[in-house]
Amino acid sequence: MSLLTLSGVAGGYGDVDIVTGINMHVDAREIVTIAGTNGAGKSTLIKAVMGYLPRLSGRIEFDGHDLRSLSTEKRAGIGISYVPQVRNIFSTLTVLENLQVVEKVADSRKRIAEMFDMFPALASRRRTQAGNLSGGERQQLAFARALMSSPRLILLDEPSAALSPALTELVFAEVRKLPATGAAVLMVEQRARQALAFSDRGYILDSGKIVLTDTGSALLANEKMAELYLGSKPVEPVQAS
Amino acid sequence: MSLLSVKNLSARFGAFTAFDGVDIELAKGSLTGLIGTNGAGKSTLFSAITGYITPSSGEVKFDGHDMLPLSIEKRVEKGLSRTFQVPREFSRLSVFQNLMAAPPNQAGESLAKLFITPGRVRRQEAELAERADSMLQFLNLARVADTPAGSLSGGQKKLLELGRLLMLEPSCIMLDEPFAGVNPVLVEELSQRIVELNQRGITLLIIEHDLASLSRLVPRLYAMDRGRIIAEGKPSEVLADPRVREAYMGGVI
Amino acid sequence: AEAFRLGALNSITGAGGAYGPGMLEAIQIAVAEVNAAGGAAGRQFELFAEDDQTKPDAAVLAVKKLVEINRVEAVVGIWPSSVQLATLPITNAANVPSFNVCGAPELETLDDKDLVFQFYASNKVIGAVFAEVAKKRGFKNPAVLAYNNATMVAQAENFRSTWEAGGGEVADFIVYEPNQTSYRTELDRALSKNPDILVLSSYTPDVTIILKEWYQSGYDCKLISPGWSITQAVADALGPEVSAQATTISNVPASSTEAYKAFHEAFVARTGRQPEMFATAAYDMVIVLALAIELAGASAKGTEISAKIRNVTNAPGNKVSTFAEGLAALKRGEEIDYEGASSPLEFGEAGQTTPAFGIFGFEDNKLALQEVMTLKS
Amino acid sequence: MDWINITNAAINGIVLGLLLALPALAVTLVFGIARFPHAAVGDYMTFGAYTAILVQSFMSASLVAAALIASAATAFLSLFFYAWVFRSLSQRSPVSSLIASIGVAFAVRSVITFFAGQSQYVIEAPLVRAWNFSGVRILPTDLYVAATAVLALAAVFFMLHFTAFGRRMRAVADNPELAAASGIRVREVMITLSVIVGAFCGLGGMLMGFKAVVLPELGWELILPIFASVILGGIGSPVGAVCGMILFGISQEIASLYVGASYKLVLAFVVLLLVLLIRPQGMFGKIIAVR
Amino acid sequence: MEFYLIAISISVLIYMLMASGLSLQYGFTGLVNFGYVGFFAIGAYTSGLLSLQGVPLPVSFLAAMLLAGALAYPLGIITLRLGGDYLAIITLGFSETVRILLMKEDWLTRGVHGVPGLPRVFDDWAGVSSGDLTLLLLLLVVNIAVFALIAYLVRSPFGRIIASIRDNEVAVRALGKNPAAFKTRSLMLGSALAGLAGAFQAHYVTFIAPEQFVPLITFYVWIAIIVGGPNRILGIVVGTIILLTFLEGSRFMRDFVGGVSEVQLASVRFFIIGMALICTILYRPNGLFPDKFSKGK
Ligand SMILES: Nc1ncnc2c1ncn2[C@@H]1O[C@H](COP(=O)(O)OP(=O)(O)OP(=O)(O)O)[C@@H](O)[C@H]1O
Ligand SMILES: Nc1ncnc2c1ncn2[C@@H]1O[C@H](COP(=O)(O)OP(=O)(O)OP(=O)(O)O)[C@@H](O)[C@H]1O
Ligand SMILES: [Mg+2]
Ligand SMILES: [Mg+2]
Repeated sequence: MSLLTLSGVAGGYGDVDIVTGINMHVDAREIVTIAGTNGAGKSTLIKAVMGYLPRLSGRIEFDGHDLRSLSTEKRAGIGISYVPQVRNIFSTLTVLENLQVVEKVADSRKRIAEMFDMFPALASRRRTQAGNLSGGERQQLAFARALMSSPRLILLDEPSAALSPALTELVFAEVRKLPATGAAVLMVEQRARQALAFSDRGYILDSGKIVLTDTGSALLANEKMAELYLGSKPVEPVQAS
Repeated sequence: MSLLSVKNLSARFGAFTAFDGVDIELAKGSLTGLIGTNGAGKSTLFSAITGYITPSSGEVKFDGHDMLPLSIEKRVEKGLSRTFQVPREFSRLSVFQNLMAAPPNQAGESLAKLFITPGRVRRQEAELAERADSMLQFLNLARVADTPAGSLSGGQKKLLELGRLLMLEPSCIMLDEPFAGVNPVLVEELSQRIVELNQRGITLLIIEHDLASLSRLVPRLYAMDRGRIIAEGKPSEVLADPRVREAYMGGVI
Repeated sequence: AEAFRLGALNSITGAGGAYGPGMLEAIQIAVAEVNAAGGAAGRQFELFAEDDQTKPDAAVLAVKKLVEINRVEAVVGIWPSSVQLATLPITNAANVPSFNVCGAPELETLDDKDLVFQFYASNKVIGAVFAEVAKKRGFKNPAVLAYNNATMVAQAENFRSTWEAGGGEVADFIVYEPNQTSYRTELDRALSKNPDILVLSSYTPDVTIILKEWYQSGYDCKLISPGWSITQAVADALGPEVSAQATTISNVPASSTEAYKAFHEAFVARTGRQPEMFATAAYDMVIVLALAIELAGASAKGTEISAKIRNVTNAPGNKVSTFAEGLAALKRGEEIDYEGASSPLEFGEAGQTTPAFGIFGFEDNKLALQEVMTLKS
Repeated sequence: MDWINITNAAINGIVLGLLLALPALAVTLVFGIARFPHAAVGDYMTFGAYTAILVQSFMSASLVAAALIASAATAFLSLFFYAWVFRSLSQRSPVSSLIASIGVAFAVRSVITFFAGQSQYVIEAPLVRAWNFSGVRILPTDLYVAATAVLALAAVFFMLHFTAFGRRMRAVADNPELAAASGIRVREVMITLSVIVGAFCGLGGMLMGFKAVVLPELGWELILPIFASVILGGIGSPVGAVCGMILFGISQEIASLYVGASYKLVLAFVVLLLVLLIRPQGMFGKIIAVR
Repeated sequence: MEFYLIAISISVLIYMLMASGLSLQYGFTGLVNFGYVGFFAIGAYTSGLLSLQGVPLPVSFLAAMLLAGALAYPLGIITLRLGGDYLAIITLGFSETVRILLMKEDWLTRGVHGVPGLPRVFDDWAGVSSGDLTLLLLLLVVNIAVFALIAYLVRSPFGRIIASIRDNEVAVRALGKNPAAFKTRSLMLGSALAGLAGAFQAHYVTFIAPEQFVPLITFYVWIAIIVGGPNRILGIVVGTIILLTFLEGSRFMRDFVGGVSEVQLASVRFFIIGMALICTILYRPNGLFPDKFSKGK
């Protein structure tokens, strides 16, 4: 049985549905990537799982729970964590407090130390108000905050945006390690080529509908689709001289 | 001849130094990239140049004028403007109106002219509307032209932010990560557009982490690390610089 | 005959809220009394009440409603000068008499039709009486604290001018903003001049705080205030040590008139509370109006009624102290002089009263009349 | 003006400031966490004061009992309005909540006047005279009032800055959606906030009634200085609210020695304006960088 | 009867004029002006005092508008550099300052005694009651003109900029436009309207005193525009009418409610106003006439 299942999900913010007819699933210890054009509804879909959409129909199940009957904090409580695309940190809290604030962490101190090991830039700025962090530093903090609670499913909305290549690599490497810790990952990425390369499966979204789904490598191999949604193959910027 | 010249610029927040002794020269009509580790101080540098923070020392000259005493608006009037890394849309205005708000010197912004020369105001509006429409087409935002900008997706907001700046048509544009969160297909189109702008004589300075797209786009790069410029030159040279590779790419590539 | 439509315009809410409700109840008592006696000139009184919110703009609408919709033929019960000043053009234009307890001197000049009557001493007079009393009791160095509104400031200023005209000097003169939670700084300032008496031109709420703080400060001096401010209720709240120092002045020669005794009894029976001065004056308004109507006849309107007011209140004439008494006397064709519950009610040229004043003190924490004073105006 | 007068005025300012710091803290917490200026705090205070009167006339003359019951009852009132009104407004513009809170203020006050009328009440307590230190006067009752206020304030400060709950509160203030995603029970935080707001206003109102007299407009009249001080201190900053209120109190009282009592409010505003011109974010406010 | 209706309508229209100005400031520009009544007071006193000096009413009305507008200028310059919440409190302080000045500077304003006996607008040739009717018509015309003005303004580029400012001031600066300059203009325009309304009020009530200009009036105007919808002209109209219906209509309650004292009745009135406020906000989130873009969730 899948860890997360969406069946016939439709929803939006006002009168019109932003996403419609979504059937999608994430198995335990799986990495799933969602890609698609801007405004396709990727973030909307993730928000639906987290319980932020004012209007929603269809079924969303997580580990046997009917998610729609749970509040956002309950969803967090049963092991879902989330990195939003925007406003993903508490900007008036310090870096340290951003991590401390996560509920239900077994050994908070140890976990925070692990996060600071992972992102040394954060460690050196632990007493800074998070709102003053740089774009990339925020992104690291948001990612670290989501990892704090050792979730079973982690929802990432463009975790690599604003990250330098080195940090993108670092974050992706961490994502790859997650299944081993028992977590599944559902992420939205614009750097989809990079992400799909290590994803088990992928979905491509356009105008609120799933237009294609397959394993990560198969999607990358589908030249036509890739051209349409993933951009041309990157030319390596630097040839090692 | 250099249009923007930044000399020995530093900014501090209490004990923390955001950047220190930065020198940047942008020739008129040049197209330049600025890369750097996260937290290197790039966005803060932009803020200092455009007037959102006061640097602790140094000099910013634009077109021969000393910029530091000027307010943000005055700097924009002189032709220097920027986008924000975190988009700042007019959330309750429609996407179309967001674009219409940008162009400078609109007659209809003056109460007097509104009543004395209504005809001129109307003509100008019509012209601007045309430009805004084609901008919407270009940014793939035509579909959402009439929705309030606050309900755009993250990527769409970035595009709108860029579009608004393009409507402003300043002589020097500073873009803060214009490609982050933008679909790769569109990134290619945006790059194209940036080249066109540059060919029309507009000077650009672009912060970007998408090195592949950036190095294809710009002939010259600055690299920053921990508040200092550590390299400058052709992209291939800069990216080959061991210090840059060490700091920026962690030797990953 | 057709009922006489009477408007009551009271300050039920707002700054006058401490007095307006009592005034309305007094009016209702008087109306009942008039009706029980068979009405004025055979006309029963029908009462229409409005709240002016102690605000002139609200009062304008209220009085428009009274005049236009309820078609009242007289308005009674107006408390603040601001309301009387704002409604006067409307009532005068509609030929409707209006009775108030205001003390603003402008009223005397603005009222071109002699429709406006003041049932309470004007500020000028009260201020002068204060000075008179203070002098008589041998005080040398008064300090004044006045609530910042038209009535209180005028009163305080008249105290000062009378006092200074008598050769005295005022130690300090402080006009304070109302609605504060502490007046200690103002009070400290006044006390630092070592006054032997504090002249308080104030209302109940602020005077309660001031007295509390005055007592707590430990400073020893006497106090004088208008009767509506240091009331029995204030004495009950603060105790004899405070009230023993206070002298109050009002134009109720309490217990001394029949009218007051009767009214007092009716008011206590109805409300369980003691009437204060303005309520007493409001009661008189209705009685005086009814007597004037009786004299002017059932069909009399506006100015015809108001023209008779002095006939029923001013000397000479047989003194009467209830409506029924007056009615009977008028029916007999006698001249009458209504001795009101609030004062003997002698109206001057401009519709102002020149009452006798009662000087009160507190004995064993109970309000007691000490002397009666008349002032030649 | 000699120094004795000035000292007395300053003492008075401090006591008043401390007393009003209770509702000011409530305002600043709501401002910081629920993101709107809560105009009903004044009438919550009034409610507290009337509850104290009620307790005194029907239950016990004890001031402590009156204070406790007044706080509890007002906390309940505040909770009620949170549950009914402000909870559903949390997603909307602050002005909606502000206007709704004015509605709440009117409703509370009108219920009070309906039952208690317009006339004044006095909280019964024996009158005591001040200790006189060669002209500088200190009232024992003022000391109790100030001590109560300081205790209550200290409790909240401890909670805000030294407990996980305080952090949670600030997280909700910052970004409620993300707080929920971090497993914080936002509802619980808001409920606690309402209880604190109510209890503080109730206590503040009772103390105010104790110092002054109890009237239906008691609290409403205080809204202006309270808000001014909250802003002076830096919106959303608890330390700021308390310091702002005390500064405001002192400057008002001392000002009235010089410019005359009527202008003291004006002077207080001038102080406010000057502070804001020098520090646009208020005394303790923080600015976050533009990016 | 009809004269009472005329009186009510005049009050409605005076409030509507104020509501228009405030909605220009808040609804369209996002300026939270809590000192609105201060400008109303300035208008009332300016016109009132000038007219007593024999200045013809059209001139004194104009002066009221200009002075109220002009006084908004320094206030704007000083405070518009500060954020929204600060403007609210500073303006509130401003209106209280105005009120205290009116109260204390009696050489000019007669202080707390107020200024009685102001000339009525149309007394000379129309008598009191038909004068009111003429005044009503004049106010109607003025209101319609103001609506037309607002409608034109908000659709113009000027309107676009003030709306942008309401949404995001920093971004407006990034476009090289000085928000303070635009906000000041909006503040001045709105305040001039308050001044005009004040002049009308003064010569309609014929008596002005500082106590008429308390902050409660500001709140009333706020209530009107919030209930109606702050950036729709229809909202202004309906909001004002509803406000006055509640304020005035409740007078007639006495004719139906028995068994309660006057004080209690006043409380009931007040209670209804409070409840109406809460309920419109709760159940009509964006006023009766919402802005087409603001979605109440
Ligand atoms: N107001 C401030 N107070 C304290 N520190 C600040 C402030 N503004 C910026 N900083 C710090 O300065 C450093 C540089 O920030 P900046 O945003 O300029 O980085 P950046 O180069 O743009 O990084 P990124 O690529 O991640 O966006 C960061 O470490 C940030 O935390
Ligand atoms: N809060 C909102 N209210 C109304 N409409 C919204 C809201 N957020 C998003 N939308 C609309 O929903 C559509 C999908 O938005 P969404 O954020 O899901 O896109 P996305 O696929 O994540 O795009 P991006 O890659 O740019 O982040 C967009 O057209 C946007 O206009
Ligand atoms: Mg998205
Ligand atoms: Mg940056």
